[in-house]
Amino acid sequence: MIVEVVVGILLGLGGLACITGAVGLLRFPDVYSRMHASGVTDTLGAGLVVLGLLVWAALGDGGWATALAEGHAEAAKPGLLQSVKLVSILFFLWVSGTTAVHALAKAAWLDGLVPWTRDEEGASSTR
Amino acid sequence: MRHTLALAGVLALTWLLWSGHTGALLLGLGLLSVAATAALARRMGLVDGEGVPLAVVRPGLITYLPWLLWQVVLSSIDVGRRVWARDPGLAPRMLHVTPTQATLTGRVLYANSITLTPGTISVMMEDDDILVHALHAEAADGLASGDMDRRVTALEGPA
Amino acid sequence: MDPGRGGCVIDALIDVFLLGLLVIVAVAVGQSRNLLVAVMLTGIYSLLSASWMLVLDAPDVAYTEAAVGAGVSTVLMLGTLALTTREEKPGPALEPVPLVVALITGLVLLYGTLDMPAFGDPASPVHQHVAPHYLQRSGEEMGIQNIITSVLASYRGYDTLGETSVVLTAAVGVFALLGGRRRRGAPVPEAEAP
Amino acid sequence: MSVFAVAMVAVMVTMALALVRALRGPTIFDRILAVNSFGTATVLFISVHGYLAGRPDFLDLALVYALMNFIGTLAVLKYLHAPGLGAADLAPPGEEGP
Repeated sequence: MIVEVVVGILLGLGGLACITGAVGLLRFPDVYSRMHASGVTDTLGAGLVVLGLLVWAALGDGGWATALAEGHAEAAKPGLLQSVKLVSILFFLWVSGTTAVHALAKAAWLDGLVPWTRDEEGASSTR
Repeated sequence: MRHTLALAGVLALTWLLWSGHTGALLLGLGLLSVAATAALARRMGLVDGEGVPLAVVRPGLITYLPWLLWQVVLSSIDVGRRVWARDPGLAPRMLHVTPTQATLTGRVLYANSITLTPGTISVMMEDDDILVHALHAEAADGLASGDMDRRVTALEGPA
Repeated sequence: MDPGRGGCVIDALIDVFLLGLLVIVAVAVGQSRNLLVAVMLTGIYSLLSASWMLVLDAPDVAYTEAAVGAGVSTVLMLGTLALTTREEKPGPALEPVPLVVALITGLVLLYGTLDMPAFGDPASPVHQHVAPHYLQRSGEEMGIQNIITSVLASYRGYDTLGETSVVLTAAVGVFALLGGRRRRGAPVPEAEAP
Repeated sequence: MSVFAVAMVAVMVTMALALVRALRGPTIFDRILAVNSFGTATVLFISVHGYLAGRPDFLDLALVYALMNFIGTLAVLKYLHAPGLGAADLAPPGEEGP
């Protein structure tokens, strides 16, 4: 029961962070600032959701930690493999997300896209 | 050779952990694919300090990564608050930071850490100059204080 | 055992969501005159259809969609754009005959689905013929744990060999047509902006 | 599992919002960013759906997507800055330098 509450909190907060990033993607004024918003989805959102799933894989119904504590090494294997994959997913999301956003910012900059700044608010056409 | 062996080791570990198979036939096939991949990567000239960044793996990461993670959480919350605020208070600006790391690996680690934390994105990286887009003044000030730079430098410092 | 089945609200929601977004993206791809934008949207389409395949319990198709749709076909379409232009030439606004043909074909296909067995019906003909044999015996006959792999590479080996040679022939043909001309053209640009 | 349903809905909302940005643009970079965000959301969708449906064995698919999404993004960016995508690949090996 307590595991479900913890998983629920982690997944709920992660979902909130994901939506926050997406709302920022819509609200923020130009592509550079939107990258910061999508960073919230990519880092905090993905992190919390995967963390929630990790906790579930370890301690939920038939989780590997539960199985190991009861001495069922074989029953723990699928859960352990899932955990490894979840960690890999998060690792790749973070590493590749960072690199992709940097590549995107660099490409936009080299393309001559001028960042939106506060004083030219009236002149900004990107909205 | 050190890099090839490291690559093969990582590949083998990945194969084993992602498949979970232990039968003799499948293990043999896995070994074959690991060897073929490592050989091909070596032939393509991908196996060097850049393709297999062994230099990143340092004992200092144990303290640096949790700190970085915490910074990511803090700045994510900050950006998230601005997303929902009626007035986001955005004042985007570009600024130059001068990394103090000696090695290229260290500077890349620093630039990637900047990008990973929402609020700052490294846009261009020259030899000793990183162009950063900051979402607002506080993010820019936080970066200009050089805390992260010092930590990455300390990370690469003792060989 | 299988809490994902059985008419839960969330399942219906996922189905409606994925199919609705698929329609929206498909219309947007058709509407877009900028071909680069269309390529970006097909990327989203592929992500959505892979999720949809997964929801339908067809992970093997979803894998293929993930590897081909999101990876290779984006690159292929960009390669095509590199050979042509980014903007589509304006065509006639609305062609009535193709529209009618497409509508009729769609209706006939929809009518055809009425005769199909229900989704996931274990009594449907495909699950009665040779499938049980493969499912039960492929492990000991092949020693490969993935049944789809053993069906493709062994039970249906000649078929797969034929398919592979078709793809190889097509690739060789494309390279013969395009590769030579590219090489003789402008000198290969070095990667300028790193 | 209602716990996973909540995350599922959140991820779907994220996907829908990212799609809106992809449709609205206005610059091509906005669309690329939106597709990248959409991809991240899809990876989470697949991961959470595995647990929601009680079959978490399909995490491999999320793994494949986490990698493919990145390759797709880089391919588009490479095309934008060197529109002869693949020109270097078609060149005979000798011409490329070390």
